[in-house]
Amino acid sequence: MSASATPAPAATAPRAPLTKKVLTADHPTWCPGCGDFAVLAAFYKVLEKLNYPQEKIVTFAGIGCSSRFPYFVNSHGGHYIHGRALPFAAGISLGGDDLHVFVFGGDGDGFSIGGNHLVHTARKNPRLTYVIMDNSVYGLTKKQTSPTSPLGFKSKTDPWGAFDQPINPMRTLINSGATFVARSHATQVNHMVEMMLRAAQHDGFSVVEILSECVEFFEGAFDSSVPRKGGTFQAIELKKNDGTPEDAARHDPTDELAAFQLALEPWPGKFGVYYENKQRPTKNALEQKLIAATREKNKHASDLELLQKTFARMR
Amino acid sequence: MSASATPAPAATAPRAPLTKKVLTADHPTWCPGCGDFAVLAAFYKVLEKLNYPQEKIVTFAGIGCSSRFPYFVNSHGGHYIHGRALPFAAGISLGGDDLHVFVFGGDGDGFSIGGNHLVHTARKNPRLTYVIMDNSVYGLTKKQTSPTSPLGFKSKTDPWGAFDQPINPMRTLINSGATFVARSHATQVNHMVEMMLRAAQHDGFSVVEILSECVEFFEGAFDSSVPRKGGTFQAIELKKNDGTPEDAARHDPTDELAAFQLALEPWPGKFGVYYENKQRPTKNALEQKLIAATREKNKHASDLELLQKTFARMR
Amino acid sequence: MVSNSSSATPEGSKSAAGAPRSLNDVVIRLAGNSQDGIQAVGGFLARLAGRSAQEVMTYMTIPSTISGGPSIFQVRMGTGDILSAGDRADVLVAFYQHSYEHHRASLRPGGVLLYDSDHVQPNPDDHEVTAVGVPFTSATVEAVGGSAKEKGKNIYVLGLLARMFDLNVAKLTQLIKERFGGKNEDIVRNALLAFDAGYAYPAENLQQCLYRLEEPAPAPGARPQVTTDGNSAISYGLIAAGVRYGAAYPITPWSSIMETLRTELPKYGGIFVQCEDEIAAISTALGFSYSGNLAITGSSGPGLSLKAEALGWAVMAEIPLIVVNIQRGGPSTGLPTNIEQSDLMQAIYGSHGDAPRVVLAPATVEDCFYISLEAARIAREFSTPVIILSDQALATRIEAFDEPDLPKLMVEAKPDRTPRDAAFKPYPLDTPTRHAPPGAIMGSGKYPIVTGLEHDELGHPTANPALHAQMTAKRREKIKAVANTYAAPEVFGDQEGDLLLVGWGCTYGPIHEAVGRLQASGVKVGHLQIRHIHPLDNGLEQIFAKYQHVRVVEINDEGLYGHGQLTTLLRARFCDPKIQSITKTDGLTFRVSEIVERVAKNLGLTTIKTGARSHSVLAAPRA
Amino acid sequence: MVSNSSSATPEGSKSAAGAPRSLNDVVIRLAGNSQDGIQAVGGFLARLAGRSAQEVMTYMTIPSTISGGPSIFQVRMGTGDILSAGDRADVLVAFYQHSYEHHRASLRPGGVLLYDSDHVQPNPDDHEVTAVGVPFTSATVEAVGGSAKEKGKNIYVLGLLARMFDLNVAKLTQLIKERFGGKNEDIVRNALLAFDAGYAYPAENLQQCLYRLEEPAPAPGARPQVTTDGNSAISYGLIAAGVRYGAAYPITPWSSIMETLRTELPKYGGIFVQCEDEIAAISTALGFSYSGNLAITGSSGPGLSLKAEALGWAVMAEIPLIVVNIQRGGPSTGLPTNIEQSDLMQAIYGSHGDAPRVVLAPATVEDCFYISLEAARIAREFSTPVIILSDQALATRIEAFDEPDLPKLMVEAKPDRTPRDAAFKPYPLDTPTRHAPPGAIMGSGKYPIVTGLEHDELGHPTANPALHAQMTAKRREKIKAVANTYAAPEVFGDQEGDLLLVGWGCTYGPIHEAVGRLQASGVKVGHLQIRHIHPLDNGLEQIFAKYQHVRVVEINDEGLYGHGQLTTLLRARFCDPKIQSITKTDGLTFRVSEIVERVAKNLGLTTIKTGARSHSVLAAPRA
Ligand SMILES: Cc1ncc(C[n+]2csc(CCOP(=O)(O)OP(=O)(O)O)c2C)c(N)n1
Ligand SMILES: Cc1ncc(C[n+]2csc(CCOP(=O)(O)OP(=O)(O)O)c2C)c(N)n1
Ligand code: SF4
Ligand code: SF4
Ligand SMILES: [Mg+2]
Ligand SMILES: [Mg+2]
Repeated sequence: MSASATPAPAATAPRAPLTKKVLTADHPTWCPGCGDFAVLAAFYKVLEKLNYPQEKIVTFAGIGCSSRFPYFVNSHGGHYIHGRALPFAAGISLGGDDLHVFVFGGDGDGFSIGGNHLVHTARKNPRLTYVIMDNSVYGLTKKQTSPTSPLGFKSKTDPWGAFDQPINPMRTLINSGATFVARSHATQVNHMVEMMLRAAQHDGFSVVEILSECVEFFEGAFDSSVPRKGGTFQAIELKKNDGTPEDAARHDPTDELAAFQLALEPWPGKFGVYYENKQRPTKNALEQKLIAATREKNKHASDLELLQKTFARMR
Repeated sequence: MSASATPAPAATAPRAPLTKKVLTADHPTWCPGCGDFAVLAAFYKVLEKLNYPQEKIVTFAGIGCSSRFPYFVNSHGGHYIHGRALPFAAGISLGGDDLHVFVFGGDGDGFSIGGNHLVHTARKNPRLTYVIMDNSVYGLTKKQTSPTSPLGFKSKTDPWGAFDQPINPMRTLINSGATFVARSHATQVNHMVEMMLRAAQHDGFSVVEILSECVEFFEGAFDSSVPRKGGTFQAIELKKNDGTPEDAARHDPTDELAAFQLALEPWPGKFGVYYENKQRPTKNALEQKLIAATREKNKHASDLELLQKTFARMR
Repeated sequence: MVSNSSSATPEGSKSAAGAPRSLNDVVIRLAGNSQDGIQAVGGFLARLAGRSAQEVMTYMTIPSTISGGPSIFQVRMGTGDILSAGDRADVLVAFYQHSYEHHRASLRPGGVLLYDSDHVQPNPDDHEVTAVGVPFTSATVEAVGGSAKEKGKNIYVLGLLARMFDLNVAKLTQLIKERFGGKNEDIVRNALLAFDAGYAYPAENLQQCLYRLEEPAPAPGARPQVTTDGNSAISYGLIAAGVRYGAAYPITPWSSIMETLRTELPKYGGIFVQCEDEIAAISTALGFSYSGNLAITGSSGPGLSLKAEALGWAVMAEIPLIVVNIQRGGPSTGLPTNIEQSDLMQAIYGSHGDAPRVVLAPATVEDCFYISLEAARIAREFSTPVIILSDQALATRIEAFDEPDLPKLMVEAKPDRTPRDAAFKPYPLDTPTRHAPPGAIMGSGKYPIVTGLEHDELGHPTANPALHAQMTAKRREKIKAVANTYAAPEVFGDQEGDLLLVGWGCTYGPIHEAVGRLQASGVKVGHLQIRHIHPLDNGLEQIFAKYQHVRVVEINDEGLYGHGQLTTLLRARFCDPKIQSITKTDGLTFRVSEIVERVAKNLGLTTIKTGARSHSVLAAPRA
Repeated sequence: MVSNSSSATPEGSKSAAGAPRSLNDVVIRLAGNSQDGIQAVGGFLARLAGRSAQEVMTYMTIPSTISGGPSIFQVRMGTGDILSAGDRADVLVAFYQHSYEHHRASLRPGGVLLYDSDHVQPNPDDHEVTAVGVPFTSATVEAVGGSAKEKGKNIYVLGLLARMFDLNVAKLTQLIKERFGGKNEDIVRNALLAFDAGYAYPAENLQQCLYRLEEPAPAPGARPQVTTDGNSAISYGLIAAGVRYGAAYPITPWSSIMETLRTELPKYGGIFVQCEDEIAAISTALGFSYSGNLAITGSSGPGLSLKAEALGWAVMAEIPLIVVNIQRGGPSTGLPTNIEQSDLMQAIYGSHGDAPRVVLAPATVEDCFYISLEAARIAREFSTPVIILSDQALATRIEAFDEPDLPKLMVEAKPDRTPRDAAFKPYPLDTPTRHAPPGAIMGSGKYPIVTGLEHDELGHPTANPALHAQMTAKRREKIKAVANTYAAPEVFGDQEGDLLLVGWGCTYGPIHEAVGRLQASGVKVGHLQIRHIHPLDNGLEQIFAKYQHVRVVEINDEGLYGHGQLTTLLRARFCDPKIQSITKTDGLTFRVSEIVERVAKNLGLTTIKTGARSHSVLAAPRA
């Protein structure tokens, strides 16, 4: 009875490829200049490339400026409560094994109120992609300190400058147990597209953190990684295993310790794939295996037969 | 008005040193043979050594077998709700800067429902000590899988063996940002005493994880680190910075990467101090500094003067 | 139905030794330590009763220390409706001195005290009961062979009881074999040795205490009886209702439902997820429901409190869901292993904002099964969360009931992914909301968003004043409409008269029996069980109008203004001051006599015999 | 008090140009975009009114998009009690065409439309109002010098309004200097340039629209007035009450309290912690309270739902706490920037189990201050959590009120660490619970444990039936006893008669004004404001008995059975069917005329002039 046993009805007409036009829904309510616009634009491109059946795409989110994302994508989707979109999305993924599930959210939604769900979703490894738009501030509620706000950041809740130690998002993500972890920047559209594409194609729980500036409440937060503002954008080069001497210096994303070290690099750090683990089975696969085994053991009895047998044992 | 400005009234009689007898409260309701008895015995010893004024000791806990701890210690204390004892304890510590605050709990309480509070308490670094009695199972609710249950563990919620990836407690604790992280074993009383003592003396948020067997629902879980059951107990040797060649092989607890590597060692791993950071200021200190600065700026005006000034501005 | 003819008989009369006396029902209390397997004995007796077309009801306490400790298991079995676990015991089986001392008072005058003479020294001056000493411990060791752990003495006691009540030995040994069949052969053999030894024990004065329980011939064509507890009835009810997905976090006494579902659902192609906490659990369950698979989550009080925010989202987003709350003693961590019915207001009003949702309460173990089917029907039909409010007493006690007609009842479980036509709206104002799960193609080309923000018909967020008013009204009217789908409520007992006793949840049984006793004393009394807490059944005011007094019997506090929780609701709705409460908060189920006494005091009746039981273990010996 | 003498005057009458007409109060609606600084203009007007011993009340909307957008700020100021923000505007200031189009209908016939002729083209056929076009934008640019960002036109408009209403220019320029004083000098200078230019603008037909607001001489010895919003009144009320510690998580419209306290408390030696979520926040706050420092946490609806479990713990463990809930539109995320009073039932019943706690609701901005003092008194005296239920309307609007007598009111904040004598028990059954914080030496040598498990008098966990019943009763009786400490409730208006209007929270103002209008139409009507929601004031039944009808005016849904939330409570308690509701759920505060109309319809009155206002901008010109 699992949803995967319920193929979507065949579309009657041959499908036209997905285009930005088809994928566009409401006009975004973000402030002009907000980094999230670029993330949305990149996501349209990702979907164009993936060209999934439109009805099998699901976009979900918590609460925050960034979490308004699903309203702007013409797919099945929803806007859940603050910080809890991941366990919700795990339910979607496990309930509909053939769906393509994307979750969007902010740094507050994901690392503050939602921090524990990240870890426990990661250790279950359901097949879904999570995009965190990190602006290092609470945007929607108008400028309070977030767990990624740097020390000294002046917000309405830290008028003299924040002094609680911020978290390190990459370190947190790698240690969550997520099987794909990447970092990107809202000013780098091609890079974002590449990262989100790889994440979507990963068989498991994949996370992309994207630095996305809040022009209203934390202007210039990420200038040090924006070349046209005098910063440097350093992309991670991945190992090609081509035996060349250059390759030794490249990053092996399957090496957890190396990923951890990369995460400890000083701000603004590097961008690209930090970690990737293709070995760990997804929860989707493990549950299907269990289902197959128990159904086999019960000789593929029908639901009615199974329940009748149980009641017979209670006589 | 902070509590630290309110010294405890001087005791009328000279104090007798703290003894196990004075510290003993209700008889523990644990099952005979439960590892938690040994943790309690070690904790009495720690308090005897510390010899704090009894009225300034606070023991708090969440919910679970291990969380019953405060009932068995004759100190101010309490039994809060499941998984939330850390933020409560942070409130006690910040509200009474001169108090000695200890929190006790289980692996479910701390790493499942309470996982996020660990991270956010750690990044604030309040002065308090947290002892996790890890039995790798839910004891009080009678044998469900916990986040530290190993793969394949057969519980009531995983009758065919657990298959969600467990967390690695040491890795989780080091990455939480706690400024003191150690690991011990309920069968090693002296080691436990040493670890808890160091933790209590640490100026900041200190955590000790103690493997403590649940004889009722996960018998033999930790045999591989119990010498009299054929296992090995490997204690961590800490660097002495004595320039000897042996010292090179010893562990430097201020080295985060080394601590991380130690945490990645295969089960049952090592016991001792994994990480220690004496540089990060406590939240207690940061808040007191802020108070001092603002009071200075306001010329130490009385509460009434301050509020009258504010109202005058609203005219 | 309580048989009115079997009126109270004088207590304590003794009959000649040796002749088994026939009786209608018996209450046996086993008192020992939780490690002694007294629950297993109780379980065997209950299953036997079920297989003998008898009624049965059990009651147990759970020790307060983690390592176990003193605990009881009480079984009431017999013919006629067995609706409460019995006020006082006819037979007390005492394993230890403390068992004897704590529970002697629960034994009625003329009852039988069966004690382990290896451990218990009864008061020699107590002549109110028949004391029968048997060395459970040493006799078991002797029979089975030196087991140091004293295992098996529970089965030995079962043998004794089988002899005493002339129980069906063939059926009992069959049950023993089924129970231990999976384990190694020694275990089955030892159990049978212990049983036989108990059965054969030549207790001198046991001869005075031989009885025979009526074993009715099964009605022709009657369905076989099944015996189980409330939590498993809910679990299998949900499976019958086509629920295949769920998520939860453990807590007593909810956990056994999640344990059963986690074990069973994979067989049915389903998934049950253990989450990191209750918030994640309801979120995952909502994700399942959103994906088109009506899902279940559940907990007990503290966990329900944590689900409040997400539950409000489900109301706003109109996503179906089943939420089970096995109530226990509150507030806070409270009394985790005791019964209380104090989460009713929270079930209705626990989330912020006007978030109306459906709340149902099963009356019996059997009803736990059927109410689960009803909950799933309502959740699907009205695209709404439905809360099942069960309680610790229903959850853990065992009852026998007719095996459900599964071929008729089974509901198919399949997400509805049929394409939606161009007119589809996720939140239409003038037709019921029908969730379109992902996988469903939208004819309009516009894909729907579900949301917890106030929204227009297409799911767009809006703060439009008129729309908020309309959508609020829509959500309210939808829940009101649920009441139109309920079967009409029926009153048991007198259809008009002096007093209507209103019950909900586990107070059903004792109220039902109290009706018989009150009627026997000349009171015209009816019993109305409210299974539909929110919305309430239609037409209650007409029923209330037929009685002079209405008393709602509930296990919760009288509150600031003197009314229990359901009483408060009924008073607010009907504004009828004759609606009053009979409440208590001692963590125990109502005893029949408590209700009768409270009614008598409450209404100023003086003629009622409150202590009477309609059946007696010491009925006249049968020829 | 609404002055009954100032009865309704005919509307729309025009007077000769040039002569300033005197008037009692005026409603000015500024409609623009949130970026235009219209809130600042409103703020200046409100502060001016406060400094002029006038009454004032504001009302604003918040744009629904993150980047800002259309928004209004409405000010009502004048003499006499200004208790609602005014039903319709006397003056509409329109910055854009959309402002004009959306808000023209809010302008009463005979009112004045002041519009930016650079952006707005009013309907030339509209002769119902006096349209005055002024080129706000270009005139400001001219006055200040080419600011591309059009900053300053709000201050220009303030100048226009100062001229039009003959406002006190000295006080206004002082306010402008205070406001911009901290910034660089250019800003102050530009603001004053803009102000002067507006004041001096020779608008042709502005001559027809010159008025003078009564500026009463301050009563001798009267306290000066202060002007602020509800959230800051709560913040400073708590500081006056000696609350020095708190913890919270941001959410609209609660956040400004935590922002104020985070900024202010360090000055007082206190600490306010921003936590990772609302559960951690209430936990940290409880930790503060446990340490002996009565603490505050707060949130809006969704956050309150998350606090339910911990709040139940506070009830069980008897730890004092103040919990502020700034209600907004619900359920779920709902309408974050709109008003609703739909969290009342949750405040009382939101936690599992019988967990009684105190709930208070402030009536006005001033009352936000005093109720915070009352909340702290109750929390300390009864060792209990107290919920303050405010709402979005009270939180964000500005009112002027007498400066509180701080030397009298200030409460000292110090943990009580005095040693406890040997008889101390943490949970005594026969005396009130007094929490002993850590640091306090126990004379008995036995240190107390606070706990959420049911416990005996010493805090040991117990499932003893009698103790649970006794402790439940203790917790209930304690909350009941709170009502004995309340000041007796007073009725405004007729002390008996046809109709009692009952209000709570922000419905206070409009109800109060509605009384005047209804009385003017011959209805004998009183107004009872319920500030004490749980427990309710004693003696309400005697008050209700004096009226034929009782109508509770509340901004929430009529519910499944036709009653708002407070109404449901009152009906349950008093079982009086004459208690009925006037509810609505459009996310807006009640207008006076809405109440009057609903009452008229509800009671079948036909003679009431629902549209009348007791003051009119177009009163007869003064000599
Ligand atoms: C339970 C709950 N708490 C608080 C809020 C208020 N809230 C909404 S969004 C948000 C944080 C926004 O920050 P972030 O997640 O970083 O998103 P951004 O707006 O910066 O994109 C908060 C605190 C809420 N909606 N629900
Ligand atoms: C909100 C809530 N959810 C669930 C529970 C039930 N519960 C009590 S303790 C516990 C877990 C116990 O495991 P752990 O923390 O590892 O402690 P242990 O008993 O093993 O020492 C659970 C799930 C609860 N009391 N409250
Ligand atoms: S407030 Fe910041 S994050 Fe939100 S839409 Fe505006 S710029 Fe973007
Ligand atoms: S159940 Fe396990 S953890 Fe709990 S007291 Fe018993 S042995 Fe210890
Ligand atoms: Mg953010
Ligand atoms: Mg554990």
